[in-house]
Amino acid sequence: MAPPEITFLEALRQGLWEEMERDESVFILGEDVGLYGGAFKVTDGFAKRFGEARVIDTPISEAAIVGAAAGAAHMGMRPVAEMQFIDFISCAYDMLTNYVATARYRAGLSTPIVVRGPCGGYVRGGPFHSQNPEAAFFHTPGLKIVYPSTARDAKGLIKSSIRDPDPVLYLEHKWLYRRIKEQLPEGEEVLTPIGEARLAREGKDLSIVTYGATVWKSLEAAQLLEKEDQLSVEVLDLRTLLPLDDAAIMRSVQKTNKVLIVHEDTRTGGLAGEITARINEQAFEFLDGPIMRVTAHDVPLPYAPTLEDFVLPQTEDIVKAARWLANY
Amino acid sequence: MAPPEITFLEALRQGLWEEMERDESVFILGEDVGLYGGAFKVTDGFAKRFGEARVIDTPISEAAIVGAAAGAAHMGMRPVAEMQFIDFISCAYDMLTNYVATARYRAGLSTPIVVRGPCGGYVRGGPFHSQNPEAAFFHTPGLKIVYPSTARDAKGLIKSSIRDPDPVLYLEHKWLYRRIKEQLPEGEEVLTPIGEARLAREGKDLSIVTYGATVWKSLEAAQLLEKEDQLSVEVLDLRTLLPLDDAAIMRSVQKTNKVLIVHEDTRTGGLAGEITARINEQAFEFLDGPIMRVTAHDVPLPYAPTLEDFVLPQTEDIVKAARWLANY
Amino acid sequence: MNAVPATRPTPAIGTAPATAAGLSRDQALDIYYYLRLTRTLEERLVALYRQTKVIGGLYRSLGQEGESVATAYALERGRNKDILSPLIRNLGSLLVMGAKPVEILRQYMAKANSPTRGREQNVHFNDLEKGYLGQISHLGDMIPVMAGIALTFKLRREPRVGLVYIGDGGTSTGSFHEGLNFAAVQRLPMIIIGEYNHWAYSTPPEKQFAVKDLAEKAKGYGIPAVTVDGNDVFAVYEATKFAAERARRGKGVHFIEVKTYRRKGHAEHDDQHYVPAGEIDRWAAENDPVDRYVARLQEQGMAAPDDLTDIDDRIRVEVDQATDACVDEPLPEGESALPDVYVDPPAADKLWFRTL
Amino acid sequence: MNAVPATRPTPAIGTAPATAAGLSRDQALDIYYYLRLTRTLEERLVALYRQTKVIGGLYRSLGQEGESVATAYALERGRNKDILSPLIRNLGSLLVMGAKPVEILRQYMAKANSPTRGREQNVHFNDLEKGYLGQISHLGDMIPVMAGIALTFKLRREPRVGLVYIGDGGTSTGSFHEGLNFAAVQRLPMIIIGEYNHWAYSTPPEKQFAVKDLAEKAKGYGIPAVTVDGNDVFAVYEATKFAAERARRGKGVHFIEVKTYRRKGHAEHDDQHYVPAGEIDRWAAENDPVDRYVARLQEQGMAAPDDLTDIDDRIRVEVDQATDACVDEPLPEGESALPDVYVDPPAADKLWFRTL
Ligand SMILES: Cc1ncc(C[n+]2csc(CCOP(=O)(O)OP(=O)(O)O)c2C)c(N)n1
Ligand SMILES: Cc1ncc(C[n+]2csc(CCOP(=O)(O)OP(=O)(O)O)c2C)c(N)n1
Ligand SMILES: [Mg+2]
Ligand SMILES: [Mg+2]
Repeated sequence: MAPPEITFLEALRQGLWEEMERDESVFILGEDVGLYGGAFKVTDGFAKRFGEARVIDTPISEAAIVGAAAGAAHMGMRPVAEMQFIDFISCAYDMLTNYVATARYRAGLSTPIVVRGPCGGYVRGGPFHSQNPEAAFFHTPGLKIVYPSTARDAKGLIKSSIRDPDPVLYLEHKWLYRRIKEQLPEGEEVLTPIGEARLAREGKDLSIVTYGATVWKSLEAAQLLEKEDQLSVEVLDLRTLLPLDDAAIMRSVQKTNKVLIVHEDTRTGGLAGEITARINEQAFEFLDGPIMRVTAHDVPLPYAPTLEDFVLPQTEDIVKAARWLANY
Repeated sequence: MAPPEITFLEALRQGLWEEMERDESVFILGEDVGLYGGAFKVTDGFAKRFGEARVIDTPISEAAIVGAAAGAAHMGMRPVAEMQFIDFISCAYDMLTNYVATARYRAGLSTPIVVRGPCGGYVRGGPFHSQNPEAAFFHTPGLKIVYPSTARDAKGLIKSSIRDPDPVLYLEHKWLYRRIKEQLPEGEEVLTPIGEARLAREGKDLSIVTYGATVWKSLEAAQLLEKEDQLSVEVLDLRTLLPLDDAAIMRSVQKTNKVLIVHEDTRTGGLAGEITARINEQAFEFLDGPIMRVTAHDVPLPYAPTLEDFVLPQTEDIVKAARWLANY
Repeated sequence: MNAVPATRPTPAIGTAPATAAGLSRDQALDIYYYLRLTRTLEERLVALYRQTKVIGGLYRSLGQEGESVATAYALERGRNKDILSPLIRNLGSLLVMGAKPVEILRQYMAKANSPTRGREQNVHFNDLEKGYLGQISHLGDMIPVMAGIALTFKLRREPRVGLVYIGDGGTSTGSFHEGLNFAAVQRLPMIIIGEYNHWAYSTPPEKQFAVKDLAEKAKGYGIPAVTVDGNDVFAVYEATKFAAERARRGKGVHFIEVKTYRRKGHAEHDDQHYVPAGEIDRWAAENDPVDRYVARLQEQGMAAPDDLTDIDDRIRVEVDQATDACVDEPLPEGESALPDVYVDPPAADKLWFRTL
Repeated sequence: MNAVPATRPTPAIGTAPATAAGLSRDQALDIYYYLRLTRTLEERLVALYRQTKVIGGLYRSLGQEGESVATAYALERGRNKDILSPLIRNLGSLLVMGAKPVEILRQYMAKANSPTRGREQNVHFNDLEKGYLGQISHLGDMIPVMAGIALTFKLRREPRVGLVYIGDGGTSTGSFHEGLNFAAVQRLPMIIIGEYNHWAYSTPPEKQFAVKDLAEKAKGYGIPAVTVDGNDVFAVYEATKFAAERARRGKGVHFIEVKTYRRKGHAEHDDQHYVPAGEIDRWAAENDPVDRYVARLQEQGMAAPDDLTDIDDRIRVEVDQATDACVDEPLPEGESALPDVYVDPPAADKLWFRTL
């Protein structure tokens, strides 16, 4: 019998659970992660199984959560800190960028923490429950950032993040939590290597480089373009944002010669800029057209569905942009 | 008689002083800004002239400093908040990005604050007294960022920032404080418009797009390249980082067809990425070579002079990179 | 030792002071109006939520209406008087300050005509002239912001007061600490209402702090504090009145802890499985702020049953009319998302792919 | 009211308790050694600073050596025992925990051989086995980090204690609040030393907080606190010993305020023009922690003058040797800036223009 399909959220949950079982030094801390099981129920049942000492309900203190995780990690623990919504990580910005990320470099300290939390829009969360914080932390040597888009990678990356010797920011898109389902192999350990992009769809006319929720929108667009325009679109799911998998990006560019970068985050200062710069530096001669971006508009994310839909990139936007670029 | 030369720091001081004289609603708050006159003496003598009510020594509480400034600004005041070193703005990251920057957009609130402070390296300050925070805030619709490189603009931009109806992050490079001197016109009000780049040097073979301390290093490189290589290098000083002056950038690109972006900040996630993307989108056909970057290495800024010099971009690096690009 | 004196005694929960706090009969009925309006309006919101007309979450203040209304009512209201900053459970405060039910409904339904034009949710909106400043979601941030408002009152020598709410959970944030300390040092005309409602989402006070009363926290800031029965409208009103007058006289910050109980979940989706059995029912039966207020009014002969049913009826009509006025209103046009990020430039760029 | 009892009385500044805190003669001389070593080493650093051999700023602990040494000395030291996190003015604590003078000198001169290989300054370095964790510049951040260390002790049931310092200024930070509150709720084996040294750069306590004693802040966290004469080595030692034993027995966090005085400027460049005339001289003449300690030792017959001059001589030699050993050492190679941002990748990319 085939294994049942599980959701993105369940896959993440399994990954966390398995690591808690495997390694006593793994523990969880965050707001309402214990008895309540977390705002999105990612840690549902964990307190019961692993005890309150390993699933710690904290005060509303994001800087303390991240700082305490760091201190414990110095001592050999493997803390997983939950932000109730990733938007609140801004309150730990100093701790994460200045203390945690620099610790190995400046002082030889080992700080293997994972900070994770629900991010992203398309869910009518308004400006403070929809953020994509990757750009703010992308500029932080010493930190790794992963952002799975599939259930398999949700599981594989949480496990790899916990085992990584360095601090990892693990971003989980709440629009994917229950929308994405997948069969995962049974009896085999699912581990996704950090630093490797995933070719989500092969193509030869044009590359879409993306991550997170827009992987799915890009795949939808690619299908449509295949059907309606006979365009063969490649979709690269970055999965790890820091460090970027330059090799995978350049491979795709060298094959298709045209690149569309798609992300849900706002345009200015978003990751597409850096990716554009890297392609430009490393594969300029391969470009048959400008590298173009499909991103959110440069505004705080508004609340009303009509506004949110306007601000965020939609499948149709990707289709139109890709068509334009293919015709360039 | 010609007016005397004044330093970058003195120009900034004058600008602040004039605005305090002009407008009663302008006031200053920060750590040690009163009697002591600020860690770098930018507000030296202000408490004596304007009284302690308008030059407020605060506790060591960056979030409170920025938050209180915002509250006062809502009420019609024009607060200027000093960060003792700009590195400590990370402690107010949430307040500035979530509360302040979104206030007009989400709720129609007017929040004309200026947050200013000494930034930048080349001064052996180590990882926590040398930062360039622009990339972390560049991704924040609603905030403006200015970064003068001349004494004139130090004065002109602080005055314009204080008068701007929106929040402005004013970055002052401490390596320029006393190194840069200039005669400023007497009896004429110095105001630098926000949003306009400055052509620091005209050229036709290659454009260097830069800001802050590296404007001076780029000018040095340009001179050298003129003398040794007969290269005519244009240097564009962005001055305002958010919003970017796209028109000025594109004008230069269309003229020289080759672009080197230089910034002191680390490479990954630095502003050069966004600038590259914009040029690529808006002037792809004008490019006779890849847009290249000269930046700091992707590490926390180390303390030892040898290490700092290695990590940060130097004049010689710009020379070499420009030569390479000119020959492309 | 420099102990901070509690300026008022701590009443046990459920025992109300004997006076009617110097309120006139009209004022007392006015307060009743706001209590009932808060509750009725929230009930309407629940109905709209079930019809999926509310966008996103719905946050109730059931059982806490008393402290919201009483604290706001103790302020000076009108154009450019006192200012408060409500949290999601301070709908009552907002109504007292002059926000209209239709504005609340529009906010929750993200209508184009809502005060924030659909950009922000529920009580996250402002009218500084009327005297309210909406919160952002990040807890604690409004404390420094209100300190800045109170600082302005002080600098301008205006006899005005700023009032800001913080939950038992919110007191754990760094912003709370920084803002309150700054306000205390500056002796700003500011009142903090610490809402001890027994929960921060699912987290009980003993996991949030190691003191018994929130009022103890005030001692670290050198400001006076008082713990009052938050479901006793008169007691809360009196304590706030006292603090406001003190602040107006330049005596600085005052902390008021109100003991109350969050009878609904954190938001509508929360099934409250973490709440000990019977606790909610007990609070509902024995310690509902509206019931207690009504009993007091009647005891003191300040209202006949008819007065109250008249008000109830008026409110029902009002809420019906407000609902009818906006329920079918359109959501904002997508493109209206672009303007007003800055004064200049006036609108964000419309991205290229939308013009293809 | 749930007042937090001060577990020890507050001695007036300048009056030392009558006992010698159960210290043996050897221990008492050992403490003297660290006090004198701290001061001598700092004097050497001043000389090197004037020769522009120190890179960046120099921060003195003159007048505060007593509390640094005494608090550290009260901990259990050795491999994997207690851990502390020093601030820039806790050079003495670091030396007690086993950091070597030559390491300090190398750090200040940014030598290739320094513990951080020239990457970080002064006391910003660690040896977790010996028991010290260097701070970062951002004040307050070490409180949550130390809470995490103490949390690990608790989770593993190790009888170890974490100790962390915070300045009178540093207590205003949000991180201080969040970290201390978290530690208090978790009843972690942790000690906070609040250093009331009268200044935060140029800012006096009355502009920093509205309480008189830092110890009052502890009341908001539900933890015991004590104010001790920070220039009385025995008193500080005893208070820390008491707190450490209490923490080791699972009784949770303890706050110790040490009243002392920063006799030098914030850093060497600071001319202290903001200090009231005569204040520094008075503290130097009447309340120097080393002088007072020496007087006590002699009073109690625990040391003859010869014992002390022997130690002084030994220290002079030691500091000379340490200086000679490193003063001419090279700075790190530029390219050594690249490795160890991560374990994997092992080094940051060398940028393209450096390979041209
Ligand atoms: C800084 C921050 N962290 C986390 C959250 C998520 N959050 C929203 S409400 C809440 C609980 C708030 O509890 P409390 O302050 O007691 O207010 P109450 O809901 O009881 O009114 C949490 C954790 C937040 N809004 N802000
Ligand atoms: C978060 C933060 N803000 C500002 C500074 C700049 N700064 C460095 S030391 C200092 C004063 C510290 O005073 P205190 O905590 O009393 O320590 P002391 O110098 O007296 O030992 C300040 C403001 C900082 N290091 N960190
Ligand atoms: Mg609560
Ligand atoms: Mg101090």
